[in-house]
Amino acid sequence: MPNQQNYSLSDLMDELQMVIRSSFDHSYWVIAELANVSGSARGHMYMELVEKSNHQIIAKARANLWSSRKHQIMKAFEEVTKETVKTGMKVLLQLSVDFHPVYGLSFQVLDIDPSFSLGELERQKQETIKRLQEEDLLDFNKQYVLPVVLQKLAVISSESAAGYQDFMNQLEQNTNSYQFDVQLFPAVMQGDKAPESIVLALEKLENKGIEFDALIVIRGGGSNLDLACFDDYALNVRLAQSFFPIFTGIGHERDQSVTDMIAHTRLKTPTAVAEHIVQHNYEFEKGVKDLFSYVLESSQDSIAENQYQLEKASSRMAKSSLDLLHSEKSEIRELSFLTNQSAMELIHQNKSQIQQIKNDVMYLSKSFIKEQEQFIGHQKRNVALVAKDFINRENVDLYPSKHLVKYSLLSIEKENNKLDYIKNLIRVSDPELLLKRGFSITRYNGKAVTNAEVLEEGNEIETQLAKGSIKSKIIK
Amino acid sequence: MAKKLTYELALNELQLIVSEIEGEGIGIDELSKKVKRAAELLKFCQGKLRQTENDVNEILGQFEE
Amino acid sequence: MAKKLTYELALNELQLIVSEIEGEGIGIDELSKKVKRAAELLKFCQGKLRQTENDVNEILGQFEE
Amino acid sequence: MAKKLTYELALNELQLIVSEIEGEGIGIDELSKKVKRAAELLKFCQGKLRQTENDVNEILGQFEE
Amino acid sequence: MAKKLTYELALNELQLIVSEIEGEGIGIDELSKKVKRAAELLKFCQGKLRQTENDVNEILGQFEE
Amino acid sequence: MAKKLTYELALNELQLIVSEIEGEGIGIDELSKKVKRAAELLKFCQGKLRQTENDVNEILGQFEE
Amino acid sequence: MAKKLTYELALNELQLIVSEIEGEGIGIDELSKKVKRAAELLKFCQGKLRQTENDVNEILGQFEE
Repeated sequence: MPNQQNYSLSDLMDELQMVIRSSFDHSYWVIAELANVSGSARGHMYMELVEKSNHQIIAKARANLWSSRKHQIMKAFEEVTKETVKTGMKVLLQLSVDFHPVYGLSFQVLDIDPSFSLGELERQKQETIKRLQEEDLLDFNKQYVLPVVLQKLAVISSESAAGYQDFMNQLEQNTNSYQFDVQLFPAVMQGDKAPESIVLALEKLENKGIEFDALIVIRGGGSNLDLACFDDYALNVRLAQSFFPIFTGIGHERDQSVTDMIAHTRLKTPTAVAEHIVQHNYEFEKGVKDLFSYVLESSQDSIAENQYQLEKASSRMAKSSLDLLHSEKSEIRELSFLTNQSAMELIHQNKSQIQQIKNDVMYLSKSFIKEQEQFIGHQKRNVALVAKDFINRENVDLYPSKHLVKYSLLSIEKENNKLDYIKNLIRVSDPELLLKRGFSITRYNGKAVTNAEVLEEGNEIETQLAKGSIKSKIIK
Repeated sequence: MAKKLTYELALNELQLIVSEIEGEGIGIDELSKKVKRAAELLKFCQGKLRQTENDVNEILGQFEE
Repeated sequence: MAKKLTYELALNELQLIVSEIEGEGIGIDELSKKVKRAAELLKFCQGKLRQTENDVNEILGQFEE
Repeated sequence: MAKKLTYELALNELQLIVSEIEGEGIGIDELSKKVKRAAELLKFCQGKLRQTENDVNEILGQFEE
Repeated sequence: MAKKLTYELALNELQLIVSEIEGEGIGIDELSKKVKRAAELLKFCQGKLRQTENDVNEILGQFEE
Repeated sequence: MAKKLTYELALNELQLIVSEIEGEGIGIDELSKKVKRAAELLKFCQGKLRQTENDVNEILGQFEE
Repeated sequence: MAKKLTYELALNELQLIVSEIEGEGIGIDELSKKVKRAAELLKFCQGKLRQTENDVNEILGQFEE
């Protein structure tokens, strides 16, 4: 690096100062977002300016508003916008550029255009309204039907605010001596801190578990500045979905805030809210009173009418029930009769069957017996028949007696013949018979002579004749 | 005569007599006696037969009825 | 006679007598006796038959009524 | 007789008797006995029949009412 | 008889008895028994019928009123 | 019976019993049982009807006063 | 019943019951139940009416003084 020319820092810085002062020798209107705003003890205001694109910081610079100008600029700004300059705002600033060898580059705020910020606020508000509308939250709270009597009230307000005192006084001093149960949930009601504070109060009251008739959001008595917080999207999203109908008495002078828009009922001031609530309750009481006599009358009418209806219904029911019962009774009677009849018929049939069987047994037994009797008779005749046969046969067998006779007679005959033969033989042999026929027997010495030679002459012989005998002597 | 005369005995005696007579071995005197005996025996036998016949007839009669 | 006479015995004896007579093996004396016995037997048998017949009639007659 | 007489047995015996008489296997002496037995059996059977008939009449007559 | 007699059983037995008597497959000895049994069964059945009739009259009589 | 008896069920059963008895498909033994059951069912139905009638009358009575 | 009974509901149910009974589409078992339910409903309605009447009278009385 020996060939290089060396500078002192101050030389360089002086040169830069010169270049910048000569190049940026007038003021510029710049749009930037206030990333941080802080003040000094001497009344200066320090701002950090940024430009973002897609949430990325693409440019960043510091700017100073000297106390000499601050008062005038701020006064004009607040008059127009009713807002103070604060972190997060988009502003149109008139800047001059300066460079200081020690402090570096800086911008001096020469002026702030309030109308740009006003437009920007309005734009943001419109955007919030649009978003709420898109999310159907704009009229969401209006859907609550108010209780006929509002008694339990939750109030979100700054405790010390005059508006709160007005509200309470108005309520307590109502001529109808209505009683109210008011619970205060304190919150910061203006500026940057307000949305968060109000949401915290809201959560607290919602977590109490009390059924409030309405939620009253009021402010008043303080500064009229910094009310853009009621246009805050996050706050209104939360408020819109509150558990209870919201009454507002924020007291905006310009025009209504987004919170007024999402509220169930909006009124200008806390006093007006109180009056409205008292009036609401009074209207109910009046309506009730008016209705009361009518209600009594029509109640009596209605009771009579209902009594009549009940009687009619009951008698109709009774009649049709009794009709139904009557028809069922006759059905039961009929069933009883049918059961009886069919059972009796069955019994009768069985009786005839039994009688028939009895007759069968009787008839069959008798015919069986008769058959057997005939059979026995037959057997008897059989016995008689065969016995007689037998006897007859035996009788026949006795006929050998005929043979006996026959052979006996034959035998006798034969004997007879034999005897006859003998008889004849004997008869022819009988000497007497020969004598009778002329034969004679010659005896000598008493002996029959059959041979003449035995006789000699002289022998005396006797001759026997059939009758008598003769004696003779042999001569020769 | 101890032994009672039967048809058998009578008939035997008769047949003996008949054969004696037929044998011509007997004389006339004996013949006479024999003939007389034979007549007796014949009468006995015939009587016996008649009686037996009557018996038979009697029996027969019993069955005829 | 120890054995009591039955129809059977009587009939048998009767048939024996018949065959004896038929066989001509008996004489007149016996014939007489046999015939007398036969008459007896016949009478017995007939009596028996008649009695039995009566019995049958009597017995079986009871059921005619 | 150990076995009690029944109609069945009686009837069987009766038929046996008839066939015995028919079969000529018996004599007159037995015939008499058989006929007497037959009479008994017949009487028994008839009695039995009459009794059964009475029973039937008596027993079944009860149901006429 | 282990099984309790029912009308059904009695009727069946009765019909069996009738067909047995008809079929002549039984003798007089059995007939007597069968008839006695039939009488018993008939009595039983009639009793049962009478009883059932009474039951029906009694039970269903309640509903006449 | 696990299922509680209702008028409907009782009526159905009754009608079934009547048609069974009419159909002659049942014997005397069953008839007795069926008739007893029918009596029970009839009593049940009548009771139910009477009770319902009383209920109706009572309701009606509330308005008569 | 999760839903609390009101006069309105009771009356509607009652009229439904009446038309159901009139329509004769229900049996005795249901009739019994329906009649009982109707009695309940009637009692409820009458009670409600009487109470309301009393209330009205009482209230009226307060203003009569």
